Amino acid sequence: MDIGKIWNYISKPEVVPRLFAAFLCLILAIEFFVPTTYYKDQLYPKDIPQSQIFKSSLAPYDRGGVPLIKPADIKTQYPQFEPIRGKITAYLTPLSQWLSEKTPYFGTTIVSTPGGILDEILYYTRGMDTILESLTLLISFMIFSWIYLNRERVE
Amino acid sequence: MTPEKKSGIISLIIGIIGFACIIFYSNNVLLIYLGTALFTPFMIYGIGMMVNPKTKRSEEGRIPFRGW
Amino acid sequence: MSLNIDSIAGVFYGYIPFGDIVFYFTEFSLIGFIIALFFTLVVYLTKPEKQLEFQIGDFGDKLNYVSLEELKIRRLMAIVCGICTAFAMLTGDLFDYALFLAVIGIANMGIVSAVKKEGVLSAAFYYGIIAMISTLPLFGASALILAKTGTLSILELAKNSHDLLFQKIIYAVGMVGETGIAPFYAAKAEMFRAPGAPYILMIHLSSLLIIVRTVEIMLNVH
Amino acid sequence: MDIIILNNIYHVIDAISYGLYAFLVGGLLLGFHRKIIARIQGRPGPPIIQYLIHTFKYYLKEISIPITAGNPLYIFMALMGIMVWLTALYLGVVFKTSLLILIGLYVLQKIVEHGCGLSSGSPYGKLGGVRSVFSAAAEVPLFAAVGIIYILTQSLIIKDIISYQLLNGPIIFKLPFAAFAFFILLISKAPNSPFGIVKDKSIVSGYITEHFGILESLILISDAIAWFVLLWLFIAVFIGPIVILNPLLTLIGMVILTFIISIICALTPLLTPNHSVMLQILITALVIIDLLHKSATI
Repeated sequence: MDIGKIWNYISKPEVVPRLFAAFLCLILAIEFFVPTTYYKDQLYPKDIPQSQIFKSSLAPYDRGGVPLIKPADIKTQYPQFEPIRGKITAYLTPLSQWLSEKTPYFGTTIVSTPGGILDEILYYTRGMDTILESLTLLISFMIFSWIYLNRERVE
Repeated sequence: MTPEKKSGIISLIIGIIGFACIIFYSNNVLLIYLGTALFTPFMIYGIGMMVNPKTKRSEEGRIPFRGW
Repeated sequence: MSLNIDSIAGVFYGYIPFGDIVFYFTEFSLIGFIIALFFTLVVYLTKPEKQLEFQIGDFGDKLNYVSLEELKIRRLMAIVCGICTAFAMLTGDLFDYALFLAVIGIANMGIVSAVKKEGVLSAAFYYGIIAMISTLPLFGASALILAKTGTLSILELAKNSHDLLFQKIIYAVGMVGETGIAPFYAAKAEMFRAPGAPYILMIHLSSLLIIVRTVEIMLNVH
Repeated sequence: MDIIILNNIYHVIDAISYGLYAFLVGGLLLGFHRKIIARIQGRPGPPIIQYLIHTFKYYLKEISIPITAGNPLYIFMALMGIMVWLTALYLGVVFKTSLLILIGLYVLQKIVEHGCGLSSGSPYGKLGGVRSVFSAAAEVPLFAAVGIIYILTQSLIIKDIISYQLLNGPIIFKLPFAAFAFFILLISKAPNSPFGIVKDKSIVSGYITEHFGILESLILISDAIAWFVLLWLFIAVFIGPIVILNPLLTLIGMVILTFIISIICALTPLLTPNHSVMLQILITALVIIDLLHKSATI
């Protein structure tokens, strides 16, 4: 076995992703058997799956509360920085209000205001994440559109 | 003015402004040291460009003694 | 064990709250932040170099230019990458940091995607695959840490011990893939052969600063 | 008001003289390094002050910016080398702050190499820059070493590490792997080292091919300061207060370290890029296993 040959082989770009995937599999396979614990008092609690269904039309995302009057039930890491948290979490546009009265599955659609992309910004706790999530999409769209528009260009 | 001379003058100006700032408007020792680290190279480069010998090239952008 | 951020990253100066996500300033993160922003400025001001290339099996050299429209998109991506790197130095939240890494990874591919060279593009493709795979360990590890400790804030996690060694290993593996260090650098190093030094340099700067910052987080969270 | 300004001027002079001291010591040590290599190879070699003479000679040489260069990055990179190492000198040697910041600054040295190589547009410079990116593997053992040191001393502030060694003796005997990783780093930074693929003579001068005249002089200055800072760091972190608290002993320690490194550099061949990187990765793997072992036992 020639170690130089192995070294040269793993320095090729097309081999590197395979190598990384194998490495990742190894790590995750080891991690699978590592005992771990679950902390009950979670910071961002979720309801048990299917527990809200048919009780509320906003199904998985219903946090209660009345917009601008009664704050919703939201736990945060630093309550001192967020004096008005949960006040607008329950806000629905007139159209969504009408839709939510018609169907019990409104909360599962992406257009439902509490939930989907915008839930965290409305929970008023993790706004920075929401910006970055949309930025990721925006940048990939920009790259794609530039490449698409300039696909005919030659050097 | 050649671009080399211009870069020297610009870096000298940056260096002098930087040193003036850290001498007159600073009261933190760490900040003075870091400012010195930041602006000393500009000063070294600027002074070096001032004492740079006059070019031997016949024309700008041409290398001496080699034609072309 | 009494551990705190002061003994790792130097003097703690303060924080900016963005809701639950707190940006904090230490000596280390301030220096990283200033370097990243300063570099972004230099990259913005710099004109791309014209690269001389050997011709194999032929005489003479080929001069590579970066055309104006290519320059615009690449400069934009480099600036996005620089600003994200600068704020990734400050953020005090594991999930937010992972998101910053994802944005940096995509911006890195954007920087080279405009180059019409086969070798560079295929290297970028392989790097993209690695970056995509590595989002699994990155976000998965932050989810595991949240499940085990109930919080994502680095400041809270640094206060007392949680026995997070294996979660931290997965997080580090995700970082390794996203920045492409050591054995997985080959795909990324090929990308650096593209013309346009200042933008390419931004890829390198962001990944190096991110590695150091990840080491700081790994030491803080315990 | 005047007192503050006078105080500030005093601090500035203090800082500059520190930098000058580091440059002179580093330059002399690098000259010494060259001399020893020459003697081992059976040549008389240049005088020890040759490095400083070179620096001053290049400082007074004319430069012209190549038409292919991307400005202002081309000039800024040479300045940045000095900025990085002066900052490392002040934060490390003078203020004794966090080791992590110094590692971050060391990592910026890669940016300087890469930027110098790529911003000039020269094919040789580009090869040097790409090789510098390849050899980024040399930094990874450093991070693992930092982790090991932290597990042992519970602090990364250099002041705390020194006071820990005052109580418990030098770290080098407790953490031989971390010290070895750091030593490999010193070797890879030395001129003519087996890991010196960045300045391989087959690619002319590597990344400084197009940085001539005053720009090369700036890079030589930064290299001299870098050599001083890295040797100081090795002595401070691994050998400890016995040597570091006395400037004369520190100098003697630096000379001895330079001597050892020169002998290694003179007797080893230059590795090819792939092999150099892979050897460094093997060392990394060794140090990471040590790190995992240490953190699992605590």
